[in-house]
Amino acid sequence: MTAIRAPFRIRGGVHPHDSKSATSALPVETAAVPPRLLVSASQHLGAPSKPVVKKGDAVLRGQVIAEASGYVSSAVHAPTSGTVKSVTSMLTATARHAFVVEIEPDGQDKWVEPLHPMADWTSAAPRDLVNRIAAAGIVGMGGAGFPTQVKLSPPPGKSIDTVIINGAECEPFLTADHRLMLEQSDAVWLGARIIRHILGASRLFVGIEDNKPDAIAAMEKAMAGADGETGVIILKSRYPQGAEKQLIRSVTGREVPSGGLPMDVGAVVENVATAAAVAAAVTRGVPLTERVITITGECVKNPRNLLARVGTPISWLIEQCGGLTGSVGKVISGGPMMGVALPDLDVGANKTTSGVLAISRESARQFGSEPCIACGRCVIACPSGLLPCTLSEHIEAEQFDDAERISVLDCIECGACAFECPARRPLVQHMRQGKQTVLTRRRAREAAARGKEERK
Amino acid sequence: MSAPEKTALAVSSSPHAHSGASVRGIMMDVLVAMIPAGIAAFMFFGWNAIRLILVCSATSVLAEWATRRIMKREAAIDDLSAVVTGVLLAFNLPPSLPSWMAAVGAFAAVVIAKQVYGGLGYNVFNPALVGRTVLLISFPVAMTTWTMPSLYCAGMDAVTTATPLGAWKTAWSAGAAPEGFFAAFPLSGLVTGNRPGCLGETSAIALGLGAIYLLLRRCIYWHAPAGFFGAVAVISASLYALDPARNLPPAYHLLSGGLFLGAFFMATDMVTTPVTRSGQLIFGLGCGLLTMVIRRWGGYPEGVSFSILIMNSLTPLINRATRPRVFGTRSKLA
Amino acid sequence: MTELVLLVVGAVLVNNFVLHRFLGICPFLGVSRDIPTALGMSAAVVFVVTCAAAVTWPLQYFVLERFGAGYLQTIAFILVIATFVQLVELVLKKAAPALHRGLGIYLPLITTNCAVLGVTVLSIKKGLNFVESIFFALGAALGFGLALLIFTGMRERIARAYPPRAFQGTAIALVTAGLLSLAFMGFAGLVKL
Amino acid sequence: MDPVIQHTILIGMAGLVCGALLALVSHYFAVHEDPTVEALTAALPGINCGGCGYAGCAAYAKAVATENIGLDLCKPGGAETVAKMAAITGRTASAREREVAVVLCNGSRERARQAALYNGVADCAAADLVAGGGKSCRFGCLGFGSCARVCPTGAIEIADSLAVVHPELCIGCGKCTGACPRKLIKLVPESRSIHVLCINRDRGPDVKKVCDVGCIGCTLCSKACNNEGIKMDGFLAVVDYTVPLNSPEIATKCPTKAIAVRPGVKKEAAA
Repeated sequence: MTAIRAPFRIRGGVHPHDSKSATSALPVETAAVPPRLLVSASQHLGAPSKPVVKKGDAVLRGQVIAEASGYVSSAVHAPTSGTVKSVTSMLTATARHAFVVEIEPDGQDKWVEPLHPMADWTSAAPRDLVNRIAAAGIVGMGGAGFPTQVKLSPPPGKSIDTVIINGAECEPFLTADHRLMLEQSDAVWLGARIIRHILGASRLFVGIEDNKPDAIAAMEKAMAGADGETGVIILKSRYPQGAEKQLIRSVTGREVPSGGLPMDVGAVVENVATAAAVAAAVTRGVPLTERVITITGECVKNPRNLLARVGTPISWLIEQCGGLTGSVGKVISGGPMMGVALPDLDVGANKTTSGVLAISRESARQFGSEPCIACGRCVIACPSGLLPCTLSEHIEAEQFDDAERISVLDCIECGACAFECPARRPLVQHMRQGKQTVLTRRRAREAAARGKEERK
Repeated sequence: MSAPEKTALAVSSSPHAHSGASVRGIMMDVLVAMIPAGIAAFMFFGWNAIRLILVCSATSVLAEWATRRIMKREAAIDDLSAVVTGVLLAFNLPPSLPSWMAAVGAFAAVVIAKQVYGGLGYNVFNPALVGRTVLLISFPVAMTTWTMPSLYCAGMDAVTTATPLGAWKTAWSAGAAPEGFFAAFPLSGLVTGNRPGCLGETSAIALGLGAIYLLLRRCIYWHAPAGFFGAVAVISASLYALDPARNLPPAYHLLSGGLFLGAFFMATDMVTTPVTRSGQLIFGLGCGLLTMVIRRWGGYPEGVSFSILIMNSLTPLINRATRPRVFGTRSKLA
Repeated sequence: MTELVLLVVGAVLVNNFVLHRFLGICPFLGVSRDIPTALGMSAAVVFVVTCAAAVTWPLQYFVLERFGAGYLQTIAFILVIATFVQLVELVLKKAAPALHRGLGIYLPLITTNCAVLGVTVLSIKKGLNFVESIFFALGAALGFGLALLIFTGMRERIARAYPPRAFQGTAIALVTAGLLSLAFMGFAGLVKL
Repeated sequence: MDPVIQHTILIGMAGLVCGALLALVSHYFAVHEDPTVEALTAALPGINCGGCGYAGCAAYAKAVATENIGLDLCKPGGAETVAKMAAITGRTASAREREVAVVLCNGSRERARQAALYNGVADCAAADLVAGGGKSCRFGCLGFGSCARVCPTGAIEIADSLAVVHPELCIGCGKCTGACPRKLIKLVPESRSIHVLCINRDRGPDVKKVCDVGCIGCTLCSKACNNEGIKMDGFLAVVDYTVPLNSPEIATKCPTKAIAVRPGVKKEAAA
């Protein structure tokens, strides 16, 4: 098997300067354990986890400190051994508030109990493997943070034939996945095979953008002699190539139906870091307590790729890279296209924090309030086939029914439109506002309809 | 929350990166693209070209500045859109037009067609074309008095003449084929611009150069011009095939009149044309069809400006009809 | 046949009732809020105008002129038109209540709509025969519909525009209508009638 | 015959034919409308605020006429409307006390801290999605006026990045309560004048960090009224609007001045 070019291209998209050279050649270094860890109990999509420790408790690394509180939820483990200082509501790396367990490490970094490595996963029942993954608190590490065990348990009737490991890393600046594929290609490949085994899929692909030839080569080497329909799919470098639905289309030609999930077209996408975490959880019994984070941007003195504990404060991570220089305009958790601007740097990194980006005041994108000049660039850039310009005007005029009619809910918030907009309109913010309002109204309508039913 | 906040950070929605494109940059590109046509206008029509370009752009900018002031809104002249409107309007005027009329046109373009709607981005009709049409209706004689081009300003005494399309139409309304038409208007003159007509519309080669620049800069897309030229070519060729004596050859339809200027610089105006590329194609086709209808059957010899204005009015409907297929849906009619 | 086509084209484009003769401005401005309503209004006008032409022509030539009552043309025509409008309203109210609500007050207003009366009076004045007058009416109504549809499209856009206070609302709509009519002047001389 | 008479008969005949036609059609296409619906619609204020939960006054009237819905849902109409509607339907109903909106936040730009500079859409719902518009307090008023924009009577003023309801203009439709992404606006009986203008549920020290006038959960107010009128809900004092509270001096107990005394439109005694 050899790497093949993706048979399809994404629709629209943009080509931002990738700015990855600052860190793409730097090996991942292990960051020291910081003096204070801020572990969020809401690091995933779905119901926030319920903290199960209280102030003063001693915890060991890998001990559950917050347990899943529903089907779509995930456990959180202590990233090191130490004492719980507080459990309070605090700002997190998603710029939202959540319960945060503050831990003061004791420096021992002692693991919780004998871990349970699994020697032969190939003969294990998929259910057991999924339970292990759930117990390890693994979530999609590409950014969305969807609990992995949910993704790996398709409801009966949905059969998955294709697993795609997402190594596209189309966000500019970020190199965490890139370095992971280079340095831990075997772990990624192992995790990929475990996922395929769980889902009983026949096809397994690793999608990598063509701006990372060394990662493609490394993954090919790891996958040499693999059985079945497997291979590296070389993707055209174009943002948002790594968006789930776009990736599925590039690799398989299938389009996830509007409002549907990848499993509706028989596909599951997992990020490379997630695959590596799955491998660690299954073969070594290690829960997810650390991840690779790229700390970069023009205002970071020495950009690095760091393997950091979950909960490491962003400010501390930046300190490890020599601190900030110049006039810092914005610090972003994640990449420049979909990352979240942080109001405060004393927040703990999450399982989904793939990067920390500090950009100068000059290059911090300022949104204007100029009217749309209908140039149509956003229409060409939109990978979902929407009219961002029109949607934004509708939402600005609070015409949410019109926005719903022209599919605001199909927006994936990739930011390609706003990247291109010459009038610098805050298109993505409009979309998010529109999506939220439309959903709220829809829920209200449904509740009203239910109420009417009951009255009858 | 105990971080020592040395400098307040900014928070804003993603994306935090930008292509660097700006409205001003786009307008600048359009201005650059108009330079070759401007030079051609100077070569063929002499100082009249400079006079009209200056009068129109100065009036536009002044009108824009004054109306923004009266409306108590932020001045927007630095986006250069008023200059673009002014120069485009000048390109659409006959060389001998008195300056005050040009100023009236520029005022109408900026104030009535644009600022009354709230400024750039809100206007429905192409401002320059509104300016031209207002002048055409108000001062029909001055707007149809053409002068013979004289290369390098030699012989400044203006010789009144007719445009190729005008000559053809006048002759046929009188019921006879125009004598010596093809000798008077050789194709070479139409390509270089050495023919009577509006200031900036005559030189196909200069306008083409500008268009290539705009296409390369991604300021315009090929769809609207292609539709425009395509429709004119197909219709004029069919008419010519049916009755070669009565109809102009397609080459004349393509190269004379304001087709090059209209197709590349006005049917591609961002604000007043559809946002989708298929919509732009339809827009162009509609312009071409209407242009040929007006040229062949209408009262006016030239229909480019009217056709673009009419298609401007259809733009919202075209936008509606050509919404792209949303990812993950079967058909756009969903 | 060619003449009939020219008659229709002329009434739709060249002598458009709204944009050239400035008749029927009231519904033109009133029912141009959204496209479904505009289409409904156009359909109603096509029906009413065509039927009115079909009825007024024989009324004029077989009744009024025979009895030497040509001077009663206006009254008689209004009577017939009013009846038809009421008819359309009753039917719509039953068959398409949503459309009926959307049209609101403008449907009864067709009764006194100068466009309808204008078409019927003009076709008598032009001395058109029965078939011609029907086609003329059809063309006029289609022209009204076309103008209304175009204008509705633009209306949705200028609703989001940001005019100075003095121009907000109907003022900007009238400016737009004026510019649209300017654009339609390009069709002048297309059909010589 | 005199032509004038002849013509009169002619037009009369034509009129008769048209009338007959119309009569015929109206018979076959008759639409039955309930007269009570029209009467009820006329009794309602007709401002279509949607506060009753129906899409406008006509829809509510229809619901009352057909579905046995309560007569007291129209807030702007008040007692007068209820009485009118009761007369029309022959049902008995009493009006609820008129309610007015109050914004439960007092953290204006000077009093509440800003964590970051916000750059984006000037709309509360949009700003709430972007790090809470940079406002440190995650409960507080964002001050972009989404509530003021939906208010049909212009009763909400934004002063210093803080929304304030003018009770004399408020009709109690409740549109603003839905527009506020932080659920800060509450409808309260119009006679009530004492409000805890904070909904921050964090512990005192955390509140102190973000705002000067937040409720720090000191319990002084609830103790002062023996848990009647103001109750503690975790670290937050909450006014119980079902229990009368007549002592304006309770506001002076609050160390952070989170309790406000705002004279209601009506006197307390009238309630």
